[in-house]
Parts: sequence; C-alpha cells; structure tokens
Amino acid sequence: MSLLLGFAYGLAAVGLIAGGAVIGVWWERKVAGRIQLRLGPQQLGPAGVFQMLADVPKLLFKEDIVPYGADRPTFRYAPMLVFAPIAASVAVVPFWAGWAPLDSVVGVAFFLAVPSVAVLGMLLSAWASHNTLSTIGGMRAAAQMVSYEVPRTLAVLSVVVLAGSLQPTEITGAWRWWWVPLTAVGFLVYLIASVAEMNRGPFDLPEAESELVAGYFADYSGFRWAIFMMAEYGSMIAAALFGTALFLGGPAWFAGVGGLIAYVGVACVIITAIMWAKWTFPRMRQDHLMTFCWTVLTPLALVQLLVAGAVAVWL
Amino acid sequence: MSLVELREHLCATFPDLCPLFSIEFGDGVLQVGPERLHEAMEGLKTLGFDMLGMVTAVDFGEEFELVYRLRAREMGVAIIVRARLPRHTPRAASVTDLWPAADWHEREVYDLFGIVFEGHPDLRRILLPDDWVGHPLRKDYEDPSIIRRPDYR
Amino acid sequence: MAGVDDFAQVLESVPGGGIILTSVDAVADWARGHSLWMMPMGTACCAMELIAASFSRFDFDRHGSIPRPDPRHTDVMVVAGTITRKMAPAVKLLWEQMPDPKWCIAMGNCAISGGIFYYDTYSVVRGVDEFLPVDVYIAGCPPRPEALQDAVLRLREKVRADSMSPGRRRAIEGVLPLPTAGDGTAEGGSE
Amino acid sequence: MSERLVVNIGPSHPSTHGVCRIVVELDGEIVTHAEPIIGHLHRGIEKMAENRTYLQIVPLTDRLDYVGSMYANWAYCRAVERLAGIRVPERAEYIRVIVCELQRIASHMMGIGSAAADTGAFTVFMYAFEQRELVVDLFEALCGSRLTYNYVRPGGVSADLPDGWVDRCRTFIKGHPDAMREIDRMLFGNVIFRARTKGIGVLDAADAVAWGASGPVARGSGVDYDLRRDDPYSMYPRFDFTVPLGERGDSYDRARVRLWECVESCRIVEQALDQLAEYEPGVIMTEGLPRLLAPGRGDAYDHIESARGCLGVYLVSDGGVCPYRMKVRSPAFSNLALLPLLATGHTLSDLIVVLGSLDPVFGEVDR
Repeated sequence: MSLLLGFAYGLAAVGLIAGGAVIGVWWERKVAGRIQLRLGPQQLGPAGVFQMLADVPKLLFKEDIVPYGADRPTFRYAPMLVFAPIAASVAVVPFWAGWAPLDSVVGVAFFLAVPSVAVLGMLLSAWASHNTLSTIGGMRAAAQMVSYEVPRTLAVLSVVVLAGSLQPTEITGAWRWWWVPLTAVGFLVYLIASVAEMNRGPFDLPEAESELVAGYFADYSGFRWAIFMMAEYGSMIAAALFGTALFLGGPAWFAGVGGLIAYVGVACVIITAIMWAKWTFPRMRQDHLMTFCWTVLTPLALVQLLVAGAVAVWL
Repeated sequence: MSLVELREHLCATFPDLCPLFSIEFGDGVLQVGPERLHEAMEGLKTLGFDMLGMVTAVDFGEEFELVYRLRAREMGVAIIVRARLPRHTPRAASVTDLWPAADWHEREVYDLFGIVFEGHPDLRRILLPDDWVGHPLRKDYEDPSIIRRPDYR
Repeated sequence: MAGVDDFAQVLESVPGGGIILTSVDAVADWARGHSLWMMPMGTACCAMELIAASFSRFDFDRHGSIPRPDPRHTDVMVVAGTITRKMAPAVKLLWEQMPDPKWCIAMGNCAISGGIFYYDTYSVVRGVDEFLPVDVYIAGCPPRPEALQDAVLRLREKVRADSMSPGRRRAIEGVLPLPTAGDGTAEGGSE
Repeated sequence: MSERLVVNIGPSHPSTHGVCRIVVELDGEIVTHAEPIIGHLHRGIEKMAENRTYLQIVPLTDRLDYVGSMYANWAYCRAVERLAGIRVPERAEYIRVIVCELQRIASHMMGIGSAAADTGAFTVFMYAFEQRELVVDLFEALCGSRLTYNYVRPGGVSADLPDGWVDRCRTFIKGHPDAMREIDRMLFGNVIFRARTKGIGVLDAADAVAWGASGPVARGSGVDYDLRRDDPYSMYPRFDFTVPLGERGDSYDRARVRLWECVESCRIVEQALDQLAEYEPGVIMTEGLPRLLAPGRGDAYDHIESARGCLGVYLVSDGGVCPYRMKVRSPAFSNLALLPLLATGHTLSDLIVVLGSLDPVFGEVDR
C-alpha cells in the first residue's frame, strides 16, 4: 500500500515539475519579453500560453542523437540522474500546514542532500558527450554546485536552529512572523545560493550561452535536452517553494486552500524575481563566483546562523 | 608637418634615401629596392613613423610592387614606401621586428600574392584554407570555379 | 528516418492505422510548425537582419521561433550570408549536427546563388543549396526581417503538409507553380 | 604543468561576432594560447573590384563592414575622388558627415550590445539594438535600404535629404544621449560587468601603436589619435568635438569609449545639421562627371575614421575604367591581430569578453 502511495507521489511530483516547467518556460519567455521591450509568444492561445504545448511534442518527436564517440549508456541515462533527485526533493515540501508528501524528521537534510546528486548527472553527461565545451561546462557545474551547497545549508540551518527541528512541517508549525526580519539575510543567501545551484541567472556559467554554447547539455537533442530544462525549472520551483515555507512561513499563514494558494502565489513571485535577475544581470566569471561564495555568502550565512542561534538560546 | 618639411627632414637624416623620395597625389612616396627595404624601414621608424597602417602588393606583370603605408603620429604625416620585387623570386625582408602589426598583413600578402617575407615568424596562409593552390590576387591566377562576368559596362 | 518510414508503412497496412497516422501527423505537424527554433547560421550582412528579426522591434518569439546557438536544439537552419569555400564544411557539419526533422532557410541572395559575389570571385560557394537541402529561399540583399518572418510562416505551411507516411505527404498549397517549358508565363498561382 | 586542453571555438559560435574560429589552448580555465583563424568570410572583394567599374564597386564596399556600410562607401569614394581629382560639393560633404556619424552610433550600438551579450547581459543588447533600429529607420528614409546603403558615391551622395528628415534626425539626436546614459547606468554601472571587464585584456598604449590598432581599441588605451581631428578630412575641422579616451586600456575602457563616442557623434550631427541649413538643397553631386570614370595612371590612398578605426582604401589605376588593384586597409583586421596578445593569461570567459571589446566585423576582416 505504501509502495503504491509512493508511486502515486512520484507521479505527482514528476507531473508537478513537468507542468511547472511548461508554465515556467512560457512565463519566462513572457517576462524576458517584457524586460526586453518585446512581446514574447503570441500566437497560440491568449498571450501564447499554449506555446509550450507545441514545443513539448516537437521535442518529443525530434531525433534522439547520440554523438559519435559518446559513451552511449552514460549519455542516455545521465539526464535521468539529473532529473530524478530534483523531482524527489519536492517530496519534503510542506504544501499544507502540518502535511508534506514525505513528512520526514530529517526533511531539511533530505532537501539539501538529495538534489546535490544531480551534480553527478551533470558531470556524467558532460563527460559522456565527448565534447570539450561540454566537459568544461560539467566541471564548472560541479565546482559551482558543490561550493554553493555550503552557504545554502548554513542559511537553512538558521531556521532549523530557531525551530529546533529538521522536519519541515514542524518548522512551518513553529514559524513566527518575527523570523522574517531575523532571517532576512539568511533568506537572501539561501535564494542566491539556490540560483547558483540551479545554474541560472547570473550564475549560468555551466551552460554559458556566449562561451560554451550550451555547456554540459550541448550535445543533447530532443527530449533528453527537455529533461535537463525540466530539471532546471524543477529545481527553481522546489527551491522557491521550500524557501517560502521555511523562511516566510508559507503554508502557516492561512488554513485550508487559501493557505495553499497564498503559499504557491508567493513562491511564484520569487520565481519571477529569479527570472528578473537572470534577464538583468551579466554573467559572473568562475573565479568571481567562487570568491563570492566563500568570502561573501558563507560568512554572511555563518553570521546569520550565530544570530539565530543566539536568539534561540535566549528564548 | 607638411610633405616638403618631411622631405627636408628625411634628407637631413638619411641623405642616401633623399633621391628616392617623391610626392604623388598628395602622398609622400619612398621608392626603394627590395635589398634596401628593411634598412629604409628601420630608418623611417627611427624618424618617428610609429604606425604601420597597411602592407599590400600590386601585381605589375614582371614585377610585384610591395606597398607599405606608415604614419607618424607626432609629426602628423604619412608616407608610402614602395619596393619592386622580381616576379620569379618574390622575396622581401619582413618588418615584423620593427612593427608587430606587420605580422598579419604580411601573412595576407603571402596568402594572396605568394610573396615570401624572410624573417617572418609564422608565414602561413591566413585568409584562404591551408590547402589552397595558387595565389588569387596575382593577375595570372586561374581557377576553374571563377565565372567571368560578362562585360555590362 | 528509415525506421519511421517502415513503421508508417506497417501502420498503413493495418486496419485503422490510417487514423492513427493522420492524428499523429496532425499533432506532430502542428507542434513542429509552431515551434520552429532557429539555428542562426549568420555569416555576413544578412546576420544583422537575422539578429534584428529576433530582437525587440520584430520579435520572432511571437511566432514561437527563438534563436538557439546550439544546433542540437534547433529545427531550422537560417543560412544568412555568404558561404565561402572555407566556411562550407563548417556549415555542413552544423547541419548534420541538427536532429531530424530539420529545415533550411536560405536567407539573402548570397545564400541563394552567391548574389553579388557570383562573378569573378574565387572563394564563394554559389548558393547554399549546393550542399544543403533548402526549403525556403528569401531574396534580398539583405532581406528585411519581415521577409524572414514570412519565410518562417511559409515554412510552417510546408511542415503542415508533411506526413510520417510518404504516401500521405500533401502538395503545399498557396505556392506559385513553376513555369513549364515552352510556356513563357507562369499559369496564375493560387494566390 | 597539467595537461593542456585544446578547445575549438567557432567558426559558428554565438559570440564570435561572425565567422571567426579561435583555437584556444587551456590550462584549466586559463588561456595559454589563442589563435584566431580568419578568412571564413573571405569573398575576394579585392579581386572582384579589378573587374568592376569605379561606380560598380560602391555596392561591394557596402558588404565590407556590414555593421557600418557608410564608412566603406565613403573611404572608397574618397580614394576615387583623390585619384580622379574630383571636388565634392560642400552640401554633399555635410551629408556624408551626418550619415557617417549616425552610422558610428549604429555601429557602436552593435559593438556595445554584443560586448554586453558576451558577458550575458542580453537585455542591454536589446536596448542598444533598439537605438540602432532608430538610426536604420533614418537611413531607410534616406536611401531605401536598411543595411547596404550604396549611398555615398564618387562625387557626392546618391540622393538629397528627403523632406522632414532633418527634423526626424534632430529628434533622434535629442533622445540618444539619454538612452546612452541609461545604458551607462545599466551596463557600465553594473558590478558584475565591471568585475568582468575591468583589468581584462589590458592593452598598453605602446603596444596599441606598434600593432597598428586604431579607433576605440587604441583610444581605450589612451592613444590620443583620431583621424577626424589629427588628419582632418571633409568638414570635420568645422566641428567642435572631443575625442573620448580610456585610461587603462582594458575591455571596460574600450567599450566605454564607444559609448561616449556616440554622445560626441550626436554633437557633431547637431552642428552639421545647423551648418547644412545654409546650403541650397539639391547640390549633392559634382557636375559633369563622366558615366564611366577613368582616372589617370597612378595610385591613391585615403582613409577615414570608421567606427572601428582607420579604414583606408588604396587604389591603383592603369588608366582604365576598372581599378587595377584595390586594397582595403581594414581596422578590424589590425585590431583582431591583438587577440592572442590580450587574451593570453586570462580565463576562457575573458577571451570572449576581449574579443567582444575588439568589436571585429568579419566582412571587413576577411574582405
């Protein structure tokens, strides 16, 4: 029975991420268009909402190329290894007050640890492509994702310390409004580190369009490439939902459906802000990125953790 | 500085270059032989011609004419240096040691005219693929892929 | 695409297979036609108009076409500009890196025939159709961005007429017939 | 020393600004050697010119520097005029100055925009390109073409300014500096962009001169050299303008010099429009030019300050109706030769930024 339930959750998570990615790509094209003085998709449906209904079948029907010289099995299954951990990480998001699909006592640790496995998928796909630009992209992805784990984890720990629990539902249950000003820095660090984790915005070095063409997925065509895109958007959705829940209290605001709607709405605003940053800022350089991580974000997160810890002890 | 002043300046510093200097179409022109090219260019550089604008060549049948255009920013004057090379041995001394700018320009002249610059560090084709046969800007260049234009004028 | 053709033939022979073919064709062609992502193979002057076409003023994204620099993610290669003999192998390689189904737009006179560089030159390939199967030609030196957008809409008509089964491919509507031999004028087109 | 990774960039790459192939040798992410391989757009224009009449070459020159076609037109026409001894009416000279300064704006918008896109700031590219579109609109009203104008002809220009054009131009000139200030704030004030470009690809003034760099590349290094002022041609002595200079010679300065040149161009166009009003409309072509120009034997070189630097045309005539030899001294060719010097020792990301700051146009590099 629990196996069946787990299977249903899995399907729902994949559906959520796929659906979210479809809407997210459309929304991103509209947001980018608005920022860049243009309109974005227009032809299919009102304001082009059904644009992705054309893009997705097209990608499904495309030829599935495995380049000559590529390591065939690794090349084929690496995208799954990127997508699966990110889909799994959605399971611990507390959608409802006191309820999460996987209400684990170590939910926070699960959320922070499992998506990091995706870096293996990126490295493998980069290496298996047998392409120098992909390899550089994969290396950059690995360096960046492993480094940004540190400030991200430290930032989340400040909330964990305040709540005294690693269970996301308990954290949202213990959430008080004064956490927002108290953990504002932590939230910012979490958001920036998450953007770096999902290889987006000003931190999209691994796929840097103007340098590496498309980085580690440069040689993927059709649906395998779509899986990478879905993983990117999925990780954005998961990070926004989880951040909203932990730092802003998310589902704790209202009870019932209204709470869910408000929670998802705020998460959408955060996603839009992430897109806004991507289309405004230039791309950082690899060494600046690392310096920024270790000399700015990590100390900030540590200070935040100290402050939160002191407050928790004082209470 | 006007061209007349340039002539005086040149004659005062390098008397042996003086008879080679003339003024054509508002440009100062120095016509030297290929064997004295490098020496003359070196002299011009000490005179203050610090910018090498272009290196090119013209195919005059029996001879190639190398054309250099130099500019002196301080003096505000430019000079064209010409050297005639025999067609059967199109060789000249490279001026890359004086102006690094000559590097690509000389490669281009080598590519399109087949003039060999002695002392050039890396004389390869630059514009055409490495396996190209012939030097297209020579007047006798024949290529079956060229379609001659009917005379419409 | 041999495997697809065989599969389509088997489907044709099965009762009811035609219905499946028609509906899959309808979905696939609709999706492909509305999501023609471009590989901007801009080499020369036309590249400027290609850039302009996807930028703020003309905004190709309205039609669902976005330029992607990676050939693996694209559907239609827009050859914009002169192709020289040094460049041709690279263009061919990029074309081969694009996944099927793929289309090619020859933008501008240089890509059609060499254009202004047809005569007297030793290094220009006279038309990209010497080594690529071109679907749509756009005349102009360079064509306006609107012309490129029209080409994409024309290509959409061609995509719509496509089918998995060779027997079901339709003639493209709304295209001027070629003038026949001995007949000085083209018989009036359907437009 | 670790094993080197050889990466091939191009010839079709989103940020090579055309068709340039760069073979890069990497040690980790550090470029140890970069070799640009050019010629993928070598169309043999110089050979073609040997079989075209002097007037028929003008459209060919359009295709040289396709981001700034007016310059190649003008440089070629100046060489022909010098060779044939043609005096151009002053009104035509003013119109040439106006269109070429507008062209400088259009070209620099492309230069700044693509330099921004190389660092990932794609939106700035869109904003800059919008300004370029406004200039292109003006040109379209002037000669009916958006890109290849064929407007400046030997002896004058092909058409006079149409009705209302001066007012449209003034409107653009008025609004453009504000747009530049916006880009200055958005791009050059951005901390990431500054970190990406400052101190990257430093070219010192001595190297710039020795390598024959010109235009914004040389001026970004503080080489105070602008043909418009130092070898004045056409109507430029009558205008009051300053030549923006960089200090450090890095990618940031090269890009920023372009920005301020646009503002200076606006000033020049404004003065030119004021002075143009004194001339009677319609006198835009030298009287009595033969249909087939056949200058006497000889050769002539003339150059102008294009958006990329010193653009010269060298013509040799044997007395016939076609030039015996035409050589285009393209500034982008000389500037691009600096790439190995500037990029070595920086990261791969910086290589792209340096290439963008050199702003090559391959139609002109390869000819």
